[in-house]
Amino acid sequence: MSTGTLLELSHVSVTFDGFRAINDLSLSLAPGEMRAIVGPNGAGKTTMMDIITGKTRPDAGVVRFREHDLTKLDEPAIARMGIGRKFQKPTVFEELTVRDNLLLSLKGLRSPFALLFAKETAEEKARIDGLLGTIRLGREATRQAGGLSHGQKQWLEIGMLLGQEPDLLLVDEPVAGMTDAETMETADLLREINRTRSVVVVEHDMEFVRALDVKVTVLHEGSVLAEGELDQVSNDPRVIEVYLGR
Amino acid sequence: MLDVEDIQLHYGAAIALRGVSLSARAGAVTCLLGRNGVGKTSVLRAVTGMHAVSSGKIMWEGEDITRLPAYERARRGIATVPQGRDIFPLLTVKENLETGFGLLPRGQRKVSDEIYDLFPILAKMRDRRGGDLSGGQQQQLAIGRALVIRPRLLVLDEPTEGIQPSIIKDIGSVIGMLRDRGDMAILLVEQYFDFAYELAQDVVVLDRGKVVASGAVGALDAEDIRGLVAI
Amino acid sequence: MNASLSFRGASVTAVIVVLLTGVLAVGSLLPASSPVQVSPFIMTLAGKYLAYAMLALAVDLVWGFAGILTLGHAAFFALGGYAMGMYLVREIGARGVYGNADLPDFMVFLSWKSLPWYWWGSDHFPVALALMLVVPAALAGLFGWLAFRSRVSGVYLSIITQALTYALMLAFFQNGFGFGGNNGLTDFKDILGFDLHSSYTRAGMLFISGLILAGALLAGRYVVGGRFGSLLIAVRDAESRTRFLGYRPEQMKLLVWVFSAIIAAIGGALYVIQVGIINPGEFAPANSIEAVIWVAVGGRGTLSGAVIGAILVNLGKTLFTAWLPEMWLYGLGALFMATTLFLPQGLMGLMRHIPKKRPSEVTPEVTSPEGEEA
Amino acid sequence: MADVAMSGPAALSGRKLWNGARGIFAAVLLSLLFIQPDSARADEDAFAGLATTQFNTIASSVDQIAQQGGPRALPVLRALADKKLFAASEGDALFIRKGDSWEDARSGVPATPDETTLRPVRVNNRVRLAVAAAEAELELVSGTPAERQASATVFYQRHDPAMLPAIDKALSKTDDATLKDTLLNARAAALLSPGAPASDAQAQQQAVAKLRAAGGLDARGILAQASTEETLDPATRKAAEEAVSSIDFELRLWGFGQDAFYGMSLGSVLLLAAMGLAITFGVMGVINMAHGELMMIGAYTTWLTQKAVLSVAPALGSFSLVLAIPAAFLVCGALGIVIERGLIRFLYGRPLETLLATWGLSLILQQVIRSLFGPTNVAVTTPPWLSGSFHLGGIEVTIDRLAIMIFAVVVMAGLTLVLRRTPLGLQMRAVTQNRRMAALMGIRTARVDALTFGLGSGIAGLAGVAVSQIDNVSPNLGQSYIIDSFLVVVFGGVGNLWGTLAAAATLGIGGKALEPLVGAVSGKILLLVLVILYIQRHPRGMFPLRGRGVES
Amino acid sequence: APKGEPIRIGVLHSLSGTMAISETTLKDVILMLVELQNRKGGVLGRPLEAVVVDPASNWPLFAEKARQLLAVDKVASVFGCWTSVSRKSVLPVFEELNGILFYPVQYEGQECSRNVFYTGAAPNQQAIPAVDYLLSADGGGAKRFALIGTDYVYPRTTNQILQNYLKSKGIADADIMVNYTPFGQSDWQTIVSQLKAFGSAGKKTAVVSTINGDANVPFYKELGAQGITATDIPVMAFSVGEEELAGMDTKPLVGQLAAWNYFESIDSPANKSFIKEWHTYTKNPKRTTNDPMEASYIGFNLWVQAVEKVGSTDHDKVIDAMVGLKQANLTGGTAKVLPNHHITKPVYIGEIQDDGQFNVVWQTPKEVPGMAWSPYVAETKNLIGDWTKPINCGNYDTVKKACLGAKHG
Ligand SMILES: Nc1ncnc2c1ncn2[C@@H]1O[C@H](COP(=O)(O)OP(=O)(O)OP(=O)(O)O)[C@@H](O)[C@H]1O
Ligand SMILES: Nc1ncnc2c1ncn2[C@@H]1O[C@H](COP(=O)(O)OP(=O)(O)OP(=O)(O)O)[C@@H](O)[C@H]1O
Ligand SMILES: NC(N)=O
Ligand SMILES: [Mg+2]
Ligand SMILES: [Mg+2]
Repeated sequence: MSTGTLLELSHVSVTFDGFRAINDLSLSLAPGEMRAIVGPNGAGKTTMMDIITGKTRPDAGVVRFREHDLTKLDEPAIARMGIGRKFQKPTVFEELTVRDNLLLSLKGLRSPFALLFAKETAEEKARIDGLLGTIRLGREATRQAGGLSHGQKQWLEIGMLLGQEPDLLLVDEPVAGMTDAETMETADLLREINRTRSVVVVEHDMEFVRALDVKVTVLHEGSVLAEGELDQVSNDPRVIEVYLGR
Repeated sequence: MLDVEDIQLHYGAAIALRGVSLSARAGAVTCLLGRNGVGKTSVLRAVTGMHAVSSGKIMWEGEDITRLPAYERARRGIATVPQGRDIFPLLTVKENLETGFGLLPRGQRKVSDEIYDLFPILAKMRDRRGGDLSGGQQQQLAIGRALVIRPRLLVLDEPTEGIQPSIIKDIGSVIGMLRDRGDMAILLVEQYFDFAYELAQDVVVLDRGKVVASGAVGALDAEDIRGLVAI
Repeated sequence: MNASLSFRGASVTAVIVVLLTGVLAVGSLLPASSPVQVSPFIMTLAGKYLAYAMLALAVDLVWGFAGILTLGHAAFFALGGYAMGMYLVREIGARGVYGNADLPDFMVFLSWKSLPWYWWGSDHFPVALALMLVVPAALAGLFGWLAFRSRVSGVYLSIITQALTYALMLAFFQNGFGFGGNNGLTDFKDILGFDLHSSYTRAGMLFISGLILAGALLAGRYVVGGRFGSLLIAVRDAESRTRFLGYRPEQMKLLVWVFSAIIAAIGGALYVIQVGIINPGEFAPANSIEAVIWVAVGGRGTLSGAVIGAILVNLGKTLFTAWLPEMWLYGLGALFMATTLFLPQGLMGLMRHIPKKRPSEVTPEVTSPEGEEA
Repeated sequence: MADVAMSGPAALSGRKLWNGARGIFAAVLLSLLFIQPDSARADEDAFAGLATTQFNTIASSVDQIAQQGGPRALPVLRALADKKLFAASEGDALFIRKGDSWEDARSGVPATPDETTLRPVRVNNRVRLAVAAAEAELELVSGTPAERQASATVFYQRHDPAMLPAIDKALSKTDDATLKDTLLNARAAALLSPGAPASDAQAQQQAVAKLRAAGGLDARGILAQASTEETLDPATRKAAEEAVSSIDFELRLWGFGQDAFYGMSLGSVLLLAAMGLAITFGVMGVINMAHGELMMIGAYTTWLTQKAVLSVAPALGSFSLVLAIPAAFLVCGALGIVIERGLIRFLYGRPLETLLATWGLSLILQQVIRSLFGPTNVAVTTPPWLSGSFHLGGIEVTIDRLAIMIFAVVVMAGLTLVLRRTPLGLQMRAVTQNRRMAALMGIRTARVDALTFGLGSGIAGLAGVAVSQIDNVSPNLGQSYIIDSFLVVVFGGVGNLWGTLAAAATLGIGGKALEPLVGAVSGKILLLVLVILYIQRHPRGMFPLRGRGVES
Repeated sequence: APKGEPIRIGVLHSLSGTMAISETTLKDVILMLVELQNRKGGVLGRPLEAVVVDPASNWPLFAEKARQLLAVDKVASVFGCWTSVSRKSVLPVFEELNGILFYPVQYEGQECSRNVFYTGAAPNQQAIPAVDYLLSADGGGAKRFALIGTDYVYPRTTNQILQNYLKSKGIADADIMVNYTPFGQSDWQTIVSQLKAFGSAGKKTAVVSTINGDANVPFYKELGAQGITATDIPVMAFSVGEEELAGMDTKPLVGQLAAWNYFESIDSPANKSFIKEWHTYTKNPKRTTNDPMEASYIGFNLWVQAVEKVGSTDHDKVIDAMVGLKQANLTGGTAKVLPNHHITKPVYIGEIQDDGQFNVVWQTPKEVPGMAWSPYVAETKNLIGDWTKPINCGNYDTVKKACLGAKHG
C-alpha cells in the first residue's frame, strides 16, 4: 500500500482479569516483509496474534491491515481478507482425513450454498497433492488427522496455512518438535513463501531465526523491548537478561 | 532401573511399536531420538501406562509393571512431562502443582522452593489458572509438576518445546543436576539435538516403531545419529 | 466413522422404505378375508413410525453431522403437526358436535365467538402447507440465527432448545392460546375430501409418507455427503478453527438447522394425518430426548441409522406396552443402556463390524467439563 | 404495623387455633339461629345435644356448654376436638377416652362403659368452629397466659358483638400489655361488626383507627366489611374504606418482601435440586438424566426412615427427618457409586452417550420404585417443628420453606468446602478436567470418579429429603425436577457452583416476581424466554468460565 | 366354572408416566372384577379374560392401544381412560370401529358418544351440588368463591359452568376469582397467599378446587404451612379422593371438603364387602378404595348385565341393551343407565378426617341423573343426548329439533 505498511498495530493493550498481557504495543510490517518475533514465555506473542486474527479484542489501540481496522472485524472476515494463522498448539480437524483437512483449507469456496454444490476440481486435487508433498504426509493422506503424531499435526497445520494462500501468514512456533534438519527446511520454506507474501514468525529457536535472516522484534511484558537485526538484538543486554540467558 | 523388553503397541489396528527394547538406569539420562511419528511418544506412553502394550514386558525396579494402571506406576515413582503439556486448565498453577500430593507422605506435601527458584514464573502466577498460561509457561508448569512428586524415574517428552532459550539452559542444568544426584533415572525424548546430546549418557534411536541404533553416547558418533534422525 | 458408507446406506434405505410402504399400501387394500391383508392397525402404526423416522432424521442431521445436540426438535415436529391439525380441524366444518361451521368445537366449547386471526386461511390446504413449512422454519431460523450468531454451543444450546420446546408446551397447554389446550386437535374427518378412515386414504398416505421419507433421506444425503458435510464435521470437531480458515460456521449450522426443522415439521404433519391427534404433549421435552435416543440407538451420524433407530425403538415400545404392560420400562431402559455399552456406534455400527470387545473403561485424552464442546 | 414477630413451638400451636377460628363468626351467628337463648334452658343438660347425630344440635350444645361454663366444660370440649368423646348408641351417656380407660364426661369419674355400644361424637367444620370459639371463651378467663393470648386473638378474629361483655371483663382483669392490645383490637372489631350495639360516631371512628393501626389481613377483612355495613355511621364507613385502602397499600409494600421470600424459597429448592447435578453434570460432564430419580429415591428414603423410626421408636418420630438426611445421602451416594462403576465409567469421553444410558436408567429406576412401593404417592409427614409459619413484620415466613433455605445454604457451603478445600476436591477437579494426566499424577481416577459421582448423587438424595417436605413423593417425582435442574446449572454457567447459586436465586425470584403479574403459566413461559434470550447474550451462562483454557 | 372361548375385555389405563399414580388402581379393580366374575361362572358361561395394555400417559398412544384392543384383540368392551384428553384421543377410534368404552372418571361433560358409557360424574352430579353445599348454611354460607384448577379442559369447563351458576345465585363477578396452574404445579406459595388475601374481604370465602392429581399434595401442604384451615377457608375439591389422601399427611387438612359419588367410609354392606374383596385381592389391608373404582365397578357390572341380557357380546346389541339397566351402587341406591349414556348417581360431600378418610356431612336426597350437556352454558343449554329411538343422537338440539354436526356412531 501507499502508506508502506501492510499491518500496523498502534498502542494496543489488552488486560485479562487485571493482568496486562499486551501493553501499549506498536508494531508495523511492510508489504512483503518477513518478521521474526521472539521474547520470553508470556511476553504476549501469541496474544498479539490472537488480536490480529480477531480471537481477542484489544481494550485499546488500533490494528490496521491495509486500510481495514481489524479490531472491528471477526475471525472469518479477517481470514477472508488474507490473514492466515498456524496455532502454537496444533489444531486440526481430528475426524477428517488429512486430505479433507487440506481441502477445507484451500482458498476459495466459503459460502454455505456454494459448498453445498461444490465438487472437487482437478486443480484442487493437484494443489492438495502438492501440499501433501511439501509437508511429507503423502502416506498419511487418507488417515484421520486425529491419529497423527504431534509433529505430524504441526506439519498438517502448516499445510493448511499454505493451502489458504493468505497474503499475511502468522506462524506461531512452527518448528517446535521438529528435528534440526526439518527446522532448516522450514526456514527455507518460509523464505520461499516470503517471496510473494508477508510473514510473521514467532519462534524460540535461535538457529531457526538466524536462518530466516530477517528483522527481529523482541517482545517483553506486552511491549517491544528491542528491534533490529538478530545479531544486534541478541547482544542487547536487556534481551540477554530476560530472554536468552547468559 | 527400567527395562523395556520387546514391546509392541497398537493404536486400534495400526501398529506403532514393533518390538522395542531399551533400558534406563539411575544417575543417567537415556535419550530417545527419532523423526516425527516414529513412535517416541508411544514408547513413553507404554512406560507410563497411558497406553497398553500388546506384547512385551516392562520392568521397573525389579517389578513387572507391564499391566499396572498409570496411577500405580506413578505410585512407584514414575513421573511424566507429557507432550502437549496436559495442564489442568481450570486448576490454578498452585493446584496443578499439588495434584501429585497424594503420592507424598503427609508431612512432605509441599511444593519445594527449588521448583519456584527454577521457574520463577510459577511463583509469580501461582493463582492464575493453568489454562491461561502461555505455551512456554505451561511447559514449565508441566516440568515443575513432575518434579513435585520427587520421582525416581522422570519421563520427559520434548520438554524444551516452546520454552525460551534462557530457561532451556536452566532446564538443562537441572536435568544434569538431578542426574548427578544419582538416584533418578531420566528418560528423555528430545528433538533439540545439541541439548539432548549434551545431557545424555545413553541414546536410543527409533525409526518406524523400531530401534535402529542404541548405545552409550561415547560409543556412537554424533554425526551418525544426526544422520539417522535426518529426513 | 467412514462417511461414504453411511451415504450409500441412505439411498439403499430410501429404496427399501419406498418398497416397503408400497407393499403395505397394496396389502391394506386386499379384502379383509385375505391372509396377507394388512390391517388398519398396522397401517396407522407404520404411518406413525415413518413420521417419527422423519423426526429422527432431522435430529441426526443436526446432531450426528453438525454436532448440535438438540433437545427440542420435537417442537418443530409439533408445530408442523399443529399446522396440519388446524387444517384438518377446519375441514370438519359443521360436522363437529356443535354443528358450528365456522368455529372448531373446542372454541365453541370455550364460548369463543369468532376465529382468532392466526387461524385465518387455515381451511385452505395450500395455506396449511405453507404454515407447516414456514412457521417451523421461521422459528428455527430466528432461534438458530440468534443462537449460532452469538456462539451458543454445546450444552448451552441443548438446554435452550429444551427451554424452547418446554415454553411452547406450556403455551400450547393454555386453553386461552387457541389451539385446544391440553386436548389439542383431534376427531379429524377427512383431508382434501378424502375420508381419513378409509383404507384407500390410509394406503395413499402411507405410500406418500414413504416417498417423502425417502426424499428426505436423499436430500439429507446430499447435504451431508459433499464438502458441506465435511465442513459440518469440521465445525463439530473444532468450530473456532474453521473461523480462522474464513468459514462462518454459524451460517453452516443455520442452514442444516432450518433444513432439519423443516424435515421435522413435515414429519409432524404426516404424523397428525395418520395418528389423528396433536396435543401439547408432543412438545414435551421427553419427546425430544427420545428422538435423540432413537438416533443413538440406530447409529448417530448415519442417516439410515436414524430411520432404523426410530422404527425399531417405537416398534419395541408398541410391542412391549402390549406384551409386558407392567414391565416394559425395564425392557426399554435396559435396551438403551445396553446400546451405549455394547453398541457405541448404534445398530449401524453393528452392521459395519461386530465389535469384538467387551466395554472397556476408557481413559480419554482429555475430558472437558462441558461435554462435547471444549 | 403488622404483627409482632413471634417464634417457638408454643406460639405455633397457639396460632393454629387463632387461625382456626378466623371464620368463626359466621358459623357462630348461624348457630345462634338454632340456640334458643332461653334462660329456662340454662340449667338443662347442655351436654345432651352432644349425644345426637345432628351437627346442628351438636354445635348448639357446644355453645351452650361454653355459656354455662363449669369445670367439665373445657375437658369435654377438648375431648370433642380430639375425637376422644364418645356417645352411647342408646340414651345420652357420654364418655371420654383416656388411653385404655374411660371416664364419664359429665362427672369426670372413671367409668367402664360397654365399648361396643359407643360411637364417636360427630364433628364437622361447624362443630369445630363452635368448639374453638367455646374454648376461647373459657380459656380467656381461666387459661394460662399463652392460652389467654390465643383466646383474645380468636375473639379478635371472630369479632362477635355478643362477646363484648366478655371482652370488657377480660380487659378489666389484665395488665399484660400485649393481651390488652389484642383485646382492644377485638373490642374495636366487635364494635364495627353486624349486630353491634349502637355506638356513637366517635367511638366507631376510634375503633376504625385502632384496627387501621393493627393492620394486616384480619383488620382489612373487618374494615372491608364495616365499610359496607349499613348500620354504621356514614362517616365511619368512609373512614373504614380509607383504612382498607391504606392497609392495602401497606400490604402491597410488604408484598414485595413476601414475594422475595417466596422467590428465595423457590430458588433454594431449585438450588438443592441442581447442586447434585452441578457435580455429576457440571463437574464430570455426565448428562445425568437419572438425577431426578436419585432425588426421588432420596425422598423415598425419607419416607422409609420415617416409617422405620415410627415402628422402632415412635417417640422420636418427629426427628426422623434428621435421621433421613444422612440416610438419604448414603443411600443415594452408594447408588451413585454403583451407577458410576456399572455404567458411567464406560462412557467417559462420550458425554452425549451418557444421556442415552442414564435416560434408560431413569426409566428403570422409576419402574423399580413403582414395583416396590406402588404407583401412588406415599405420605411423608412434616414434623411439628417444621410446620406452620411466623410473621416477620408483614411477611409470613413458612417454617418448612425457611428450613429448606437454610438447608440449601448449608449444603452449598459444605459442597464448596469439599471441592475447594480438601485434597479429594482437588482430585475430583483434576480427574474431570484431564483424566489421563490425573492418572499420571498418581490419582486413582477410578476411585475419584466413583466418589465424585457418589457425591453428586448423595446431594441429589439430600434434595429429595427437602422436596419430600413440600411436594409429592411418588415415582414421578424426579421427572418434575430434571428440566429445571439442568436449566439452573446451564443458566448459571456449567462448572461453576456460584453460578448455580445465582441462577437458582434468579430463576426463583424472577419466577415469583412474574407470577403475580402474569400468572403461573405465563410467568414460567416468560421466564424461559428470558433465559433463552439471556443465553444469546451470554452464551456461557451467568458465571462463565473464561479464559484460554475454556475456549481452545 | 366357565368354559369355552374366553370373552376378552380391554383395560386401557396408564401404568407408567404421570397418570400411573391414579390409573393403575383402576386396572387392578377391573382385574379383580374379572376374577370375581369368573368365580361366579363368567359371562354367558364363558370365562372373561382381561387384555391389559399400557398407554403410558401418552395420549396418542391411547388411540393406538385402543385400536389394538378393538382391531387386534377384538375385545368385547374396554374399560379405560382417566384424563379427558385420553378420552378425546380414543373417541374417534371407538366410533370408527364401533367399540364400547366405559369411562369411570368424573369429567366436564359436553360430550355424548354412542360408544361411550360415562359412569363417572357429569358436572351436575358433582360440581353443582358441591357449590350448593358451600352456599348453604351447613356449608358455611360462602359468599365469595375462588375457583382454582389445573389448566385443562375439565377445570376450564367446570369453572365456566360454575361461574354461570354462581352468578345465577347472585354472587357478584368481583366475588369470584379464577386461577389456573400448569399440570404438576409444585410451588403454591404465591397462589395460596393470593387466596388468603382474597379471603380477607370480610365475606365468607370458599375455594373450589379442580386441581388435578399430583399438584394437590403440595397445594394442601402449602395451605397447611400458611395456616389456612378448613374453618377459615374451606376447600372443596373434585379430584381429591382417598387414594390421593393416602399420600398425604392429612392432619392439617381435617375438615377440608370433597364432593364425590362414593366414599370408602360410607357404611353399607355392599361397600364393606367390596372393600374386603379389594383388600383380599390386593393382599394389602390398607389399600383404599375411591370413587372412580366404584364407577368402574358399576360400569363393569352394567356391561355384564347387558351381555347376559342380549346373550351376546355384539357391540351394537350391547349398546342398545344398556339404556335402562340398573345396578346397585356400593353406597346404596341404584345407578340407572340413561339414554344419554350417563348414569344416575348420589352425591356426597365429605370432610377429610385425620385418618385419611372422608366423613360424609351432606348428601343429595336421591340420585341425580347425569347431564351430558350443561344448561349453564349458552351454547349447550338446548342440547341433550339420547341414544334411543327416535332421537338416536348425542347432540340433539331440543329447540331446533335437529341433531347437530356429525352423528356419532
Ligand atoms: N485469558 C487469560 N487470562 C489470564 N492471563 C492470560 C490469559 N491469556 C494470556 N494470559 C497471560 O498473558 C501473557 C501472554 O501470553 P502469551 O500466550 O501471549 O505469551 P507468549 O508470548 O505467546 O508466550 P510463549 O512463548 O510461552 O508462547 C501470559 O503471561 C499469560 O499468562
Ligand atoms: N492416538 C493415536 N491414534 C492413532 N494413531 C496414533 C495415535 N498416536 C500416535 N499415532 C501414530 O503412531 C505413530 C507413532 O506416534 P508417536 O506419537 O509415538 O510419534 P513420535 O515419535 O512421538 O512423533 P513426534 O515427534 O511427532 O511427537 C505415528 O505414526 C502416529 O501417527
Ligand atoms: N376427567 C378428568 N378428571 O380429567
Ligand atoms: Mg505463545
Ligand atoms: Mg511425540
